[in-house]
Amino acid sequence: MEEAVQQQPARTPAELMALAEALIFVADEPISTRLIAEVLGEDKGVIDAAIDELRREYAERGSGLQIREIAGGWQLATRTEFHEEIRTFLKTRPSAKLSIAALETLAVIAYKQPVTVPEILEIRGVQSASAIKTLLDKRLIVAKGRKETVGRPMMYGTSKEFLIQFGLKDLSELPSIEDFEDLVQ
Amino acid sequence: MEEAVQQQPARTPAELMALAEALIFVADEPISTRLIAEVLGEDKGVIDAAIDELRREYAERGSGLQIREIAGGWQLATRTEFHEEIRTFLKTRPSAKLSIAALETLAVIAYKQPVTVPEILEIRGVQSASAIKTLLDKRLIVAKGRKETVGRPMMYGTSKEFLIQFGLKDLSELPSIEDFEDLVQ
Amino acid sequence: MTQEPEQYSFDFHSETAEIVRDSEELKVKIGDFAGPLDLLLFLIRQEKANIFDIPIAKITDEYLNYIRLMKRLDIAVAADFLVMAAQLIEIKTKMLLPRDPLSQEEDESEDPRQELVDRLLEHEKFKTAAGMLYERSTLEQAVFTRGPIETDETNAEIDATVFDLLGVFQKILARHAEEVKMEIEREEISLSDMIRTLKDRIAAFGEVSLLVFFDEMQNRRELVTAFIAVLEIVKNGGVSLKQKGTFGDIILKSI
Repeated sequence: MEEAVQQQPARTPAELMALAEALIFVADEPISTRLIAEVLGEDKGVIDAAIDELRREYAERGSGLQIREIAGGWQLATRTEFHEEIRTFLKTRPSAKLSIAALETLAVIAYKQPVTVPEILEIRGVQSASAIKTLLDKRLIVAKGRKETVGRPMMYGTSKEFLIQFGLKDLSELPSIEDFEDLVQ
Repeated sequence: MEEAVQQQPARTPAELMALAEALIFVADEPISTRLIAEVLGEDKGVIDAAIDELRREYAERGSGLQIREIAGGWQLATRTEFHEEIRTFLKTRPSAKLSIAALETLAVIAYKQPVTVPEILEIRGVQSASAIKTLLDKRLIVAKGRKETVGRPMMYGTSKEFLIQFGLKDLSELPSIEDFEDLVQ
Repeated sequence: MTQEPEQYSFDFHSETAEIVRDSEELKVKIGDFAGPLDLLLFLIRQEKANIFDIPIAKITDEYLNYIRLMKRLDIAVAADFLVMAAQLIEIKTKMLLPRDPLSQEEDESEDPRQELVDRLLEHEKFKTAAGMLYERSTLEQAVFTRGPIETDETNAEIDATVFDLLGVFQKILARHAEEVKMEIEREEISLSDMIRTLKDRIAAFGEVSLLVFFDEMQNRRELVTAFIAVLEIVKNGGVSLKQKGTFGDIILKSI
């Protein structure tokens, strides 16, 4: 790492611990002692000692987090004892993001409702069956009766949940093409 | 939240601190005291005290991290002093700043929200469409319904992302616009 | 001082508010002025004038000089600047009119400059606020949050706004328009071609899903041709039709 920060007046052990802690925290995968040493322009031994001390400190104060060695690097993680509480928290989070396919289908339904599956196919140019299922599962769309044409296909429209999720009072609050065009010019 | 973890034999203050710490770490956006209390099936007051103590502890041991209040919740983040070393490691530069036009438009929206495009024009004296588009793209502002006047123009306001990016607990943390009057000669 | 209001002809076609940087002739960089109010504030400050008592004739002249200069430098002058020019000229004209001696008490409230002063003050406040936001965001850039962890994956609410919905919808419409265009350009596929294609496919794979096959069709006409092709093949024997449950996919199989 050529860009190592210029060596300042020697860092104290406490500073080194804090720096190592911050780097382990921001790293998006386990970070090795060697890499930390390079980034800080310090000796590997010095960093080793800092991390040892840091781990001891985390353990001693009974932190909810631990510094663990994994895949040749250091990583900050929650302590295993808390998995139950953490799982409870994770469950409170709304479920996964919408796929592009689902988002596209939702857009067509929002702007063209009530609309049938063949009509959505016509507009999107792709089968949307699984996307429609996802949207129904997430209660973002609802069936709106059948269309009185051949085959009497089911029509779909957006739900109350859709309004809530997208922060709309009612459908008239959906931005129109005009609103958008105003902004692009 | 019905799924709150079954109340075990009362948790010690140290355990509560550790649990709050773990949850704040796991949450990928600021987590509120209320949500932590719900997940743990504890009183909000108890959690408040635990977080206070946790923040004090982080500050006292000179950790490389800090627990800070932002956008209505708690977040674990690095201490500002280390930004240079962290940037060296992440190989990032300070991210692209907003243009003056975008910043001014954002200021008008932040203080006048909900506000329409014509109202922004009145204050800024310039068309702000492209600035608004930029702010929408960066998710710093969101649509806030339509104004019940001629043309039902779209109203805009700041988002949660705005609070996070500008390090605000909530909108009331913005200095009052009247305070800026004294600075204007 | 019975000066005629000056006449200017500006082209209002120029849409761009972008003003190029730097010019040797000027002390100030053109382009620092996001809008007419900023330019006015600058001129007032340059004159060391009191914002509550703007020497309107002088400021108007300088403002117009500035616009002329921009035009001379071939800089597109935004419509907003021209609107302000018109307003300044109007105020200047009003100031030149003799005051009504009967309404002297109301002089202050009738100052033609008042509205402009209010706008300038309001604008300046928000400029200062923008500066505050700039400082805040700069400070925030020194703070980093944790890297991704395993549990993040399962996460996140619907990460889309109504504008994303609209954007996506517009893209679909654009794509659709493109397809319609292509459809017109594409040669029509004949029934015999379609039968051959289908037979080849059955020969190659042993079976063909009709759902998949029909899905490949680009328009109604092709779909109808494909449907007739299936009927033909079944009629002529050598293949069987099997359905996977009610409403399930139909499989075309060679016997």
